[in-house]
Amino acid sequence: MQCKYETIISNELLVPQTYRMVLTCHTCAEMVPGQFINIKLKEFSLRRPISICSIDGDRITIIYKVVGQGTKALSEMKAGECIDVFAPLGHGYPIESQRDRVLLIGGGVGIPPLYELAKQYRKLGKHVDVVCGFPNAEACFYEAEFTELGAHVYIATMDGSKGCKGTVLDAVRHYQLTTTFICACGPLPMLKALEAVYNDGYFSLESRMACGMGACMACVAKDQKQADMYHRICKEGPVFPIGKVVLA
Amino acid sequence: MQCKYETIISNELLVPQTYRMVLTCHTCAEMVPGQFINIKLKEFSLRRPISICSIDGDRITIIYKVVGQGTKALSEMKAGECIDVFAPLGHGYPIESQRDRVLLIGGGVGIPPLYELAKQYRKLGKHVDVVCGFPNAEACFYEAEFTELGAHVYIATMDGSKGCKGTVLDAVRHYQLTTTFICACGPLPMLKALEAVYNDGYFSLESRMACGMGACMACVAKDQKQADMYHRICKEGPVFPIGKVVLA
Amino acid sequence: MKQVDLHIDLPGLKLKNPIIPASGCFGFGREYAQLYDLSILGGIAIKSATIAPRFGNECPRVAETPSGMLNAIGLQNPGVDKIIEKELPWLAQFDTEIIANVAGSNEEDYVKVIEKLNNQPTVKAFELNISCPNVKHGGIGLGTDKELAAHVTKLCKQAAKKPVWVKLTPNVTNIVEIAKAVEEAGADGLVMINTMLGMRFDLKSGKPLLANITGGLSGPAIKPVALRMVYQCAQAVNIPIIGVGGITDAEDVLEFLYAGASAVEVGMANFTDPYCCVKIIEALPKVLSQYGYQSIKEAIGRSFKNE
Amino acid sequence: MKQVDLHIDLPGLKLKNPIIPASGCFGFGREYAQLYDLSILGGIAIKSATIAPRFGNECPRVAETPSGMLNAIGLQNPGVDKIIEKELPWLAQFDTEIIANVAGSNEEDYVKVIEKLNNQPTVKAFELNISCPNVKHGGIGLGTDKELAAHVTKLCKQAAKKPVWVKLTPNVTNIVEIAKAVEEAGADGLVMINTMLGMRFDLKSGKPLLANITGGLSGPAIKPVALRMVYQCAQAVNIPIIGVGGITDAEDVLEFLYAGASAVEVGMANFTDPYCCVKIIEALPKVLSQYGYQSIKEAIGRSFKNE
Ligand SMILES: Cc1cc2nc3c(=O)[nH]c(=O)nc-3n(C[C@H](O)[C@H](O)[C@H](O)COP(=O)(O)OP(=O)(O)OC[C@H]3O[C@@H](n4cnc5c(N)ncnc54)[C@H](O)[C@@H]3O)c2cc1C
Ligand SMILES: Cc1cc2nc3c(=O)[nH]c(=O)nc-3n(C[C@H](O)[C@H](O)[C@H](O)COP(=O)(O)OP(=O)(O)OC[C@H]3O[C@@H](n4cnc5c(N)ncnc54)[C@H](O)[C@@H]3O)c2cc1C
Ligand SMILES: Cc1cc2nc3c(=O)[nH]c(=O)nc-3n(C[C@H](O)[C@H](O)[C@H](O)COP(=O)(O)O)c2cc1C
Ligand SMILES: Cc1cc2nc3c(=O)[nH]c(=O)nc-3n(C[C@H](O)[C@H](O)[C@H](O)COP(=O)(O)O)c2cc1C
Ligand code: FES
Ligand code: FES
Repeated sequence: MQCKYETIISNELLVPQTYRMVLTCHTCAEMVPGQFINIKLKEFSLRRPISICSIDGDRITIIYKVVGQGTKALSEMKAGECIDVFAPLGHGYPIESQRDRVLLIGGGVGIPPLYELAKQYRKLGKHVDVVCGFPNAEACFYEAEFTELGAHVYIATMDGSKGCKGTVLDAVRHYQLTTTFICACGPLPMLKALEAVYNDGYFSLESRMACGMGACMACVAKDQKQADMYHRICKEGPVFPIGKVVLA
Repeated sequence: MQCKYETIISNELLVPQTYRMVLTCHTCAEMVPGQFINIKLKEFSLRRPISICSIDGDRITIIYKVVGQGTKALSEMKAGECIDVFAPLGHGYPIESQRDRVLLIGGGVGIPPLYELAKQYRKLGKHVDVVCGFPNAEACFYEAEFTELGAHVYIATMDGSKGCKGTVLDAVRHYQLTTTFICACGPLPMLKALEAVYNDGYFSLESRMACGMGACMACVAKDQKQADMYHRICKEGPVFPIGKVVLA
Repeated sequence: MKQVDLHIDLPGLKLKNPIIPASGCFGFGREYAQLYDLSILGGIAIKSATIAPRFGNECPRVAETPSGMLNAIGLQNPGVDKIIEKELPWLAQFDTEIIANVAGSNEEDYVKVIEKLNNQPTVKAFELNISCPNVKHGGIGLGTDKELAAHVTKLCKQAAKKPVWVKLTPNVTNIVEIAKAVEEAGADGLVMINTMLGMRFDLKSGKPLLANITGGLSGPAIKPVALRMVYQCAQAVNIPIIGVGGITDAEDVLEFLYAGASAVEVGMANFTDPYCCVKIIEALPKVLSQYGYQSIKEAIGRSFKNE
Repeated sequence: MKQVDLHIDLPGLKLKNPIIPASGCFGFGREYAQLYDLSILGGIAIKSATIAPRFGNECPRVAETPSGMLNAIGLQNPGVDKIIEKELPWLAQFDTEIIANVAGSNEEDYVKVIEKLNNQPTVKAFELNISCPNVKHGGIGLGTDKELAAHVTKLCKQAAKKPVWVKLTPNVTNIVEIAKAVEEAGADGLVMINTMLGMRFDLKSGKPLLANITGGLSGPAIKPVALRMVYQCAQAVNIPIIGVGGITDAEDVLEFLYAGASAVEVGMANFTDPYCCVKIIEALPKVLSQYGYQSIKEAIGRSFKNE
């Protein structure tokens, strides 16, 4: 966990409103899939948390969607410029080597952290199914990249313009994916729907953050069993075992 | 008077802590020497007023000293980048074509506006003496540039490391410059000292500004004769006839 | 994109759009008229008028702060007579609603200024500045005490032949109490907020940066406080509110509408970008329709009204 | 460069330098201890302790604002017993002064927390948080009324075996009045300011962004207000002041010293740059000597003291 100036290697539009950035990272050696980096941008007082999508030697890749002023500013940065990166933060997905197969389920910009995760499970020779949900075909990304890793990719689009029409769960049913150990990341409604079906695996959560490292209590989630217990999404999370925290 | 994005052509260190920037300017045609531009920098809420040093076709030159965070940010900008420039502002030095000779007196970063003024008087074939005051030899700039215009340049340095030792007034005496029509720009103590000696000519003043165009009343100077009358340095000034306003 | 209705009728003010440059940040419009046609604006709140000319405080009068600025102009203005003689006739050429901001050292001064302006057809409403932190007598004193605030409001209402808006200071423990007192005293509307009392120091001398020692903080820095106060008061009073404080773009305007404001004034942003009011007016229909509104009225008070 | 003396002795606190992370912005130091040695710090104001564990408000609890942020954490903390059991023994390893920030829903709660902490040698002083805007009972109520503020101070002073600092809220009309009342009630020092009450709205839903509706504004945005309040109070009371509000660098610290603060707390800046306290401590001697000071004491109150 360190705060360093990193250099942008590339920063390009991947699909509409969504960018991919490659940057140097001093702390690559410590990183695990599902952890995040916290980016300080000029003009903004709070850092922006973004998941690590891929770790490659001394570089990482992130994929982010422009949803507000901070991500817009990020998208306007150019190769060669420096950014202040605090990383790696949080607890990622544990790699469970005893598993034979894993089902990764991602929605939109919840997909990026699953890429490094798929990579690591594939390195262990595991069977990896990936279900990616998007609003439409135009928004789809990383199908080829996952396939290249040797993962099996299934696409769901809300308008049916690509893959299975409907949600990621519709795709799971349509393609009859029966793996019960899942790792998921995506919007809250998606996670809630998955929680109704799965109980083995991990969810990655989001929250508005301030410190990003566990000091300020901005980002808590309630424990499902102990009413008066909270977990910090930035520190104990963002990845939690299914059933650990209340999805709210 | 317009607000436009302009492109930086060059931005380089001239002498320690002092930079010269060349930039495009949409409003060059309207500009007169002694007017200023008001620069908006990212991260800063108020614009920074900087005098026009030279007008060359569709470009202008400015010379500025790094004294705080805004000028520091300006010094870090690179050729090719765009800046938001509000210009031209204020009333500059009137060109009095009936004069045969003019004595220009500048201190530090009060010198830049005198350069365009010297250029315009020289174009009219007038005799131009320029006295430039600096703390030391290392801080000297634009001696060659004024000379090239055909002006006679006299340097004063506080430590005597170049030219005459002492203030600009010491230099005037030392070099026996007898022209009584002067145009001056520089720190307040310099202008006050000049006011004790000269009564024919113009002073350019500085003030903390907000709007830079006459709307907010941030930058007023009192009239010397009418106790209850104020002039806006940004609008009626920054150039005033000697004896018009109270130097405070 | 469907046509978005930016129009709003308020006491004295038929605004074609809710954007009004704030008092003291736009002079009498002359400078900005060199940049754009003032008829584009919903209205203009002109610089505070006092009964006699005022020359204000010593310089420096302004200082920069993070996302804001301090000012201690001290209500410099040529006095109401000169304003009537020189500024109002000139302003009459524009198709926009002129709000006369009224200030004074004591209650009688307010009444006197109002009496002078009563017969000026160009002036559509009064805005009582009982909140300027930069004058020694009156000013902030009136605005921080609910009885004093109510009393000056009452006197002005009695004297005024046009609607009276009261501009509140944020430098109080309980803004709702003051808003209610002023409403009860007959105010036709509230303008909130004026600046927050602040300071900066000169690193070299160690002394206050402003000659007046303290100054009023404005700009984006104060927006969250302004929004909170508008939200609290909008639910406590039945008169309309004009929101002010840190507005720089159409999204900010939308936040103020949500909080309960019916229109807004734009202050410091005019210095950062002299075209900002025009840009906001241009962007507003797009931003409103992007979030699903066909009129500004639909957005007003949405944060506390049930759909 | 001559050696610059950063040391300052205050009631209960022998600070090797005037830099103290502010309560709620540093937890109990565990996270920051992974980044640097906490013994570098002058002191640490630990997260508010309440008598029972508190789980705080719903999320979202934070929102960004121009040069600042809003928070409505709601004093989440494990309760004073757990703090004594788990946090203080761990903190004891560091050579820095621990300030226990004390909060409660009513006066008795404050006294109870103090009684529990009285015998903890790690705690060098108490800081009464009578100013948190994010709890329903007590909190802001106590801090905005001079009698209530004085009363809780008195009770705490009676109970406390260590110096009592009182942390004031800026959300008041007259901060000097409250500072004086608290001094008279026996406070050993003032900490000012806590956050300013503010809001933001969600553009999509039109509703308040924070689940708690309102939150506390902190960060550089509030610095001019904090400086003004320190300046006013430093001239009105004889007890020392710890300045807080928007400090991000050594120059900011110098401004607070000029205003009359004897030390400072750094809050939100720890989030923007987790190393900021270290950087400030490193820069401080350079900045002080650049402006001609050989000790921080020389700069304290310089704005109103005659040389
Ligand atoms: C652990 C974690 C990992 C994330 N990984 C990714 C990723 O890989 N790709 C991606 O596109 N997005 C990711 N997000 C969401 C991303 O942080 C937000 O989209 C981003 O902060 C929005 O910033 P903005 O300035 O554009 O939006 P604004 O709405 O202008 O931001 C205002 C404030 O709200 C916060 N905020 C707004 N939306 C969110 C959000 N969804 N989650 C958390 N904070 C938010 C911002 O950080 C900022 O403090 C992640 C969030 C978390 C918590
Ligand atoms: C009409 C005019 C023409 C000028 N021409 C030049 C020039 O050609 N070259 C040059 O180097 N400088 C010039 N100055 C001074 C220049 O504006 C300031 O040095 C600059 O604004 C400092 O900004 P900063 O952010 O670095 O300093 P900071 O001290 O961080 O600035 C804080 C605030 O104070 C204002 N400020 C600080 N110093 C001054 C000052 N001396 N005058 C006015 N405002 C100030 C800034 O604009 C800003 O609003 C001119 C000033 C005026 C009024
Ligand atoms: C330079 C300046 C001068 C001002 N003068 C006045 C004034 O004369 N009367 C008044 O009621 N408010 C005055 N104000 C306050 C503004 O009208 C407005 O209430 C305040 O600046 C907050 O809005 P903003 O954040 O958009 O600037 C002044 C503000 C500034 C910055
Ligand atoms: C996330 C957060 C939590 C806070 N929690 C507390 C708290 O528990 N007790 C307290 O007295 N102040 C608390 N504060 C207020 C700070 O201690 C400080 O007074 C305020 O943030 C102003 O300083 P700053 O501008 O440097 O942040 C909190 C502030 C923030 C931002
Ligand atoms: S963001 Fe501060 S604890 Fe998680
Ligand atoms: S800076 Fe506004 S009137 Fe001069």
